Amino acid sequence: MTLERNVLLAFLAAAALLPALVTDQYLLHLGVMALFYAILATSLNLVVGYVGEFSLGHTAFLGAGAYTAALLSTQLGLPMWATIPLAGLISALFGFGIGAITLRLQGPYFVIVTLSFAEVLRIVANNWIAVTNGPMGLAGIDQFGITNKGTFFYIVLGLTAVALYLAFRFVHSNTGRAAVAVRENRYVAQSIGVDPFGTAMQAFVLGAFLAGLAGGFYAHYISFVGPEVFRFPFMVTMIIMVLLGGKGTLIGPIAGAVIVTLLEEYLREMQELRLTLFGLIVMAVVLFLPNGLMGFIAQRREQQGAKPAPRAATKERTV
Amino acid sequence: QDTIKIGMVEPLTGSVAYNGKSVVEGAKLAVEEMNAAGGILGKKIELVIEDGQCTPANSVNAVEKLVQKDKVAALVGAFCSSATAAIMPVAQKYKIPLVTGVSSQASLTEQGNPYFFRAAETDALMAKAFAKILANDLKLTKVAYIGVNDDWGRGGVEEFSRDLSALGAKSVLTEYFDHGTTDFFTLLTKLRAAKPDGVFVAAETQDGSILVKQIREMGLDAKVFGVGSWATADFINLTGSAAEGIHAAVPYASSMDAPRNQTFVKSYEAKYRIKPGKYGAAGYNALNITAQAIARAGNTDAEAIRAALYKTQYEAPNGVYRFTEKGQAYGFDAVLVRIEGGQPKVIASTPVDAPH
Amino acid sequence: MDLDLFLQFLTNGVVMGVFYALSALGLTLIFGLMRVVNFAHGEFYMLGGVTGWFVTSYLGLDFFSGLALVAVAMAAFGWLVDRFLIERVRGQGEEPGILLTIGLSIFLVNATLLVVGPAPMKVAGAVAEGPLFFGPIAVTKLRLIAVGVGIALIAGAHLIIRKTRLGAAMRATFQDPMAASLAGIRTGNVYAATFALGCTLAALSGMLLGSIYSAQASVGGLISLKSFVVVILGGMGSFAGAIAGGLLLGIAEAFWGGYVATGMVDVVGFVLVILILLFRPQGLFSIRAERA
Amino acid sequence: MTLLSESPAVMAADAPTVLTVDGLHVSYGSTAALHGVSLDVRAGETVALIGANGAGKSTTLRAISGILKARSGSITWDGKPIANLPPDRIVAAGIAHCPEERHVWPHMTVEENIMLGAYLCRSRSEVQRRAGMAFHRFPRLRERAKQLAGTLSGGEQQMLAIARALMSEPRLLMLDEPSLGLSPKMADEVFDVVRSINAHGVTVLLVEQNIHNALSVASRAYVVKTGRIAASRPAAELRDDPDLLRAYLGG
Amino acid sequence: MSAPTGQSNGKSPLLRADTLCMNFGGIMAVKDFSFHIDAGETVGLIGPNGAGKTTCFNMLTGFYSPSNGRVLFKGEDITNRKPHAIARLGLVRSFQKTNVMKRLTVFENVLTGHYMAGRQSLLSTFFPGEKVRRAEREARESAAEIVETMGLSHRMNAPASLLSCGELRLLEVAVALAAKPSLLMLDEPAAGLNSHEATTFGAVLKTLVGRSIDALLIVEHNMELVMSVSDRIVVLNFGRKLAEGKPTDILENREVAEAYLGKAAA
Ligand SMILES: Nc1ncnc2c1ncn2[C@@H]1O[C@H](COP(=O)(O)OP(=O)(O)OP(=O)(O)O)[C@@H](O)[C@H]1O
Ligand SMILES: Nc1ncnc2c1ncn2[C@@H]1O[C@H](COP(=O)(O)OP(=O)(O)OP(=O)(O)O)[C@@H](O)[C@H]1O
Ligand SMILES: CC(C)C[C@H](N)C(=O)O
Ligand SMILES: [Mg+2]
Ligand SMILES: [Mg+2]
Repeated sequence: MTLERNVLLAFLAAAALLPALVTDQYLLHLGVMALFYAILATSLNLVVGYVGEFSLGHTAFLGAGAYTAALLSTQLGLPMWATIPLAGLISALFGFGIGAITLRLQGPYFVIVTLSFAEVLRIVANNWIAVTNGPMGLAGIDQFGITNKGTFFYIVLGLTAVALYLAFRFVHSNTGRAAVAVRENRYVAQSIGVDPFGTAMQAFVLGAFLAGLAGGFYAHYISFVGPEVFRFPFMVTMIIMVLLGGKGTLIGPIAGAVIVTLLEEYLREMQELRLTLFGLIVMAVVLFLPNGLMGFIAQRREQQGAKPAPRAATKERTV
Repeated sequence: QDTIKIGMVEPLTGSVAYNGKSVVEGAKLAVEEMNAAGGILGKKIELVIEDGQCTPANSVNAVEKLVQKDKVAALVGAFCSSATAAIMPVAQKYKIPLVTGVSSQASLTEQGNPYFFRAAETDALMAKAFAKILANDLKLTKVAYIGVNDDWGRGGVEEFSRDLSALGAKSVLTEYFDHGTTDFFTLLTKLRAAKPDGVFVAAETQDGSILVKQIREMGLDAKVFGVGSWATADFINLTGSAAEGIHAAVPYASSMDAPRNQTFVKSYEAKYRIKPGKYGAAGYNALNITAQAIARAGNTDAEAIRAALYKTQYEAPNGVYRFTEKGQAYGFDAVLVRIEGGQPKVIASTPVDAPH
Repeated sequence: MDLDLFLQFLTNGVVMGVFYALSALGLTLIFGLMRVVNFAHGEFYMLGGVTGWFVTSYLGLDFFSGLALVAVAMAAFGWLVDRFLIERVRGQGEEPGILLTIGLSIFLVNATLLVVGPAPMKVAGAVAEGPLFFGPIAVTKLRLIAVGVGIALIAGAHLIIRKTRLGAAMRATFQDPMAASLAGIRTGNVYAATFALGCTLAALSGMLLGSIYSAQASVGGLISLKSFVVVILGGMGSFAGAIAGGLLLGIAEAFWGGYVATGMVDVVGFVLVILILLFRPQGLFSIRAERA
Repeated sequence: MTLLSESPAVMAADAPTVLTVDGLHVSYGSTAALHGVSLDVRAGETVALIGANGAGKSTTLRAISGILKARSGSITWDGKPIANLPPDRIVAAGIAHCPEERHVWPHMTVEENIMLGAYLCRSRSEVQRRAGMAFHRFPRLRERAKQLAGTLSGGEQQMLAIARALMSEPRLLMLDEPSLGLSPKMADEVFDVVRSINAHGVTVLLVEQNIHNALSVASRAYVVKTGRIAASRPAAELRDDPDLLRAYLGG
Repeated sequence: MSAPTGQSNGKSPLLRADTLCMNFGGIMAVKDFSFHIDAGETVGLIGPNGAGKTTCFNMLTGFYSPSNGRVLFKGEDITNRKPHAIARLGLVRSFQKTNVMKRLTVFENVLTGHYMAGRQSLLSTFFPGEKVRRAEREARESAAEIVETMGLSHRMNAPASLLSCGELRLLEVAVALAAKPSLLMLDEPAAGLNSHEATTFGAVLKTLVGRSIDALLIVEHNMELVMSVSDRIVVLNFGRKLAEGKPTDILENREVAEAYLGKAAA
């Protein structure tokens, strides 16, 4: 726990130095994207790693946040310090509504229903032209004259810090432990007084809130929001980050986000082979690090005689 | 630096990769020809192509990389209007001229972005050019409109239905479908019930070929016309006999009979063993326009290139391109083709006027 | 008049329903029974279409010999994928499988793009094109044949699972592999056979439907999405359920598209999933055998 | 006592050895569970493995039936090495293993569970005959033939697991805590079944926590302690010497 | 102390179940079953396999809702309440099939068991004050203590997946104890323990009632254990109450012997 906290603090501190050390705007842009994805991955991890259910609909919250910020900015002219938190809050509301239905379900049903919500929202965004401008999207979202990537970098770094703080507090609280209990064994959790639904809801809404913040930032940074924010490719990227880094840890998703963002960019060198190789790398990672980077590190530590790491639990049946 | 770099962002993967690849082919041909003729400013042109997947975020990533890492002098792309809308502010921020050969959403040139140029038709321009010919030649009285549910499809349907209605052709049905839809029988059942004598379709090869085929499979014999890259061998092959007799309004067809076009088609066919279509020509033109502007500018300074772009007078296979001060191209020819015996036959040709 | 319209919508719905059930068939096995959340399902379907195009237009085979060849090739492919990839993450929970199949699907799409390019491809059909009328109802011969082949495949797969030793071995293996191997079942082969069968069924539907529409490297994503919806609608692990799910989806989309709006037909499946699971959290046709 | 001395288990004293385990090492991942277990079982015998929790009894059975790989050591059945053969080959060779924690197939009916127990038997009528026998032995299961196995009570599932293991009509039956979760009466009945199949010549290797019951059916017992065989004794000897037994099991 | 029949004398019992019925698609697993538990008591619930004991547990703790009948706990009607709501009232159970959090360590399992003591508002989750920190400290101390009581200290930091069957049963009881129940219900806690281990376990159980918990309800097939810990025994057969009384009386009951004990009693 303290080790985890120190690693996270060190990460934030190192990141804070980046704009001072690098002036290359392209690298800063990659830094911004990596942090943006780090928030998203952290938020998805709250659901996948701590509720223990696999959500394929997390783009619902990214999108809700992005559209909220875009609309507030283009329609009402609100400034960024207002639109981004509001984006988080509106997303949290969406999280509450969607969670109320989906969290009753488990396993594959949860997976597909969350996906369905994201798709429904995408289709609505694509067709409700009066509000969302449909497939034409919302362009020209205010950037308040920020032309230096460094400024955007500090904004997204601040958001990352907020996200990590909230996630850290949640995960290491009594409620966070309850969420783990639900994930590990629903029956035990219930019998010690944990309300599986309510606990999962807290993690789910927190995840939605963080994804909404990320979405709000995205709207201003890219300055364009269209229905594709709800689309599956974003989801795939998030999943790869969380699982590659290692779910159920706070460091894993951050590491995953940074690695995947950089990997995707540096594979540009490979031209046409880019995504083919990317697919192969993803497969190789699963085959050689089935529990992600953090799982691998924990395993190494175990072999070196440190505290034994939990092994992959085989599926349990309760009779 | 011993080359002049031009950056290109197109969808090379994902569901519009098919069209993106044609744009890239056209562009590569243009660069090859120019380099064979000695390049510009005494240097070779180097085309740096990145995959933007037609999504805003990926296209922005690609542009950041092209500008910061490759230090390109100018940008060409991105295919989909949404992706182009997202990279326009980036181009403006870095003060790099951006030329699109494809993105057709009308509002793009209305944003007052001084670095943006559109070397392509808009739906409004196409409609204005052909509505009259269509209404008169096909004797349309009741028209049904079907468009792919994106900015381009919606734009096409709106513009054509406005102009055709003004000419007295009643609009009896308007429907949109999502890109990637494969079965149109339900839509066509409604269409059959509406009894139109003409069906307007705004769809690209992939959706359009299936749609046109199914119009015939439903036993409908209404006249089919529309916009999209239909004047291509791929489209005609995929559509089969159902393609016979349909009309397409396109900014380019390989069967246009200008001599400049014949040389273009010849070299394109020699290189790719297929005749160029709308998107191949778009890539070719966009690249030539950009490179010629750099040549005229005399250096790679952005302001000089921008100024040179405004003075464009590019002799394309399909007419002459000029730009308005908003950066909208005009002056080039657009054609109406009819598919006959598996070949696109030009039946009308008209230069595209500048919008007011 | 209105009845004509209704009948045509119904026909469209049933045809589409069979097509949906057919294209989800492979996923019913791999996801519904085997519990591998297979994100590469759409890519297996796509490979069927693309290899179908290859064998009919390059090798010049007729449709049905082509279909047979594709079946054999894709069965081998599925077997290898299971043996060399899926096998390695078996029993480690569902996430490694999800990541693995995501990687596989990214690889397959882009490798296909490299090899055959992004253009749509035409798969030669079983019979000539052209409309066919039953009174006011229009279909095509090709569609009728596809429906026929589809029903045969569905029935065949159903029989294999319900009536054969292999089927019993499959169910035992997926419910408790340890107990299955103690009963003498070669679980490794059962997994691989199921995966191969699922892969083959996906590919066959890809070729069959590719001959009606077209084949293209990028169709996979959409197919996967719809197939997941179909499998979930019926209920995991219920074969008949998935068929019903397909029909339900096809018919609902046809009527929604027909009487409401075609623009948003894709929303129908997702709304159905949400509504049905709201009231029946285990899908339409599945039962629970779990107790506290 | 007279009854016991006439049982085949005792008569088997000079029968040939059918199963030999020698120097067996097994580990779960990086943690070793068995450190060189050696034992042998003669044809027609009933042998019990007893020992404290976590001693490695179940692990031994799992290695014999092929569910776990042996890291080193040998397992010989009928004179042929079977260590590290896949489980299906071992079942085919005549060894059945009724595992700890029941492992019934929850979404299949009781009847399907039973039928599948005879998976390797190709003759339909033979499977029917064996199923009839199973239902005869466990009438409760006949009552519940169409119920999904996952909804059975704990004890009912235990009966089902045993009935299923018997369906392969093995020559060596390995039972892991067969009386777990059974009522005293039912446990007695299960042990009667064990005696009766043993009387028909089936060799039995038994892991059992209810020491009294275990020693009443077995002729010999091995005491397993932290992954090793600590002792091998005739069952009667242990039964009659509670202090000795406590010494073995206490820790 | 407690009357041998279903009637308690004077003050209301801790738990009372009235005419409970449970119907599974035509099979009456439990029928018109009434019983009660008083504070300070240990009650044994026994019966043949499939008699309905576990089903009973599930109805009392909200995992099943009874087809008929009602359950009163501390005078409150808890029929059809959610399992976690019932647990919060102080009624905590273990399961027949071992249920622990396999990937957590023994200590973490027991610490998690303290959930109810540390329930907190959303605000204090994100901005924990001194109170929360104190609760956390106390939970940690208490967890270590419980692990100690159950004799698992040598396994304190081992993941539960490494424990043997018997240790898992003990851990389950430890987790339940961590929830500080007033009525603890254990479903076959000694299954998988050998005779000696069961005896030790029985001794621990006896020390609990009156100290850590108010009352204990235990289902168990190990007769020695049940007889030694129970003050009173209820026998279920085919979903109905067959007998009820002091352990010695039950042992002598002919019907019970026939239905349940078999030769052991004969
Ligand atoms: N799946 C597993 N993963 C890791 N370790 C295990 C596993 N199963 C058992 N072990 C360990 O192996 C050792 C032997 O376990 P085994 O199950 O063979 O004991 P046992 O004698 O059968 O005990 P019990 O009487 O509790 O069933 C124990 O220390 C246990 O912790
Ligand atoms: N969901 C269900 N559907 C059908 N029958 C069920 C279901 N749950 C339990 N039963 C039946 O109800 C009866 C009572 O089961 P229960 O688990 O309560 O028995 P038990 O007394 O705990 O037995 P054991 O001592 O074997 O654990 C059993 O015969 C069981 O098969
Ligand atoms: C066909 C389309 C996807 C491209 C279109 N011309 C656009 O502007 O977006
Ligand atoms: Mg054991
Ligand atoms: Mg029970």
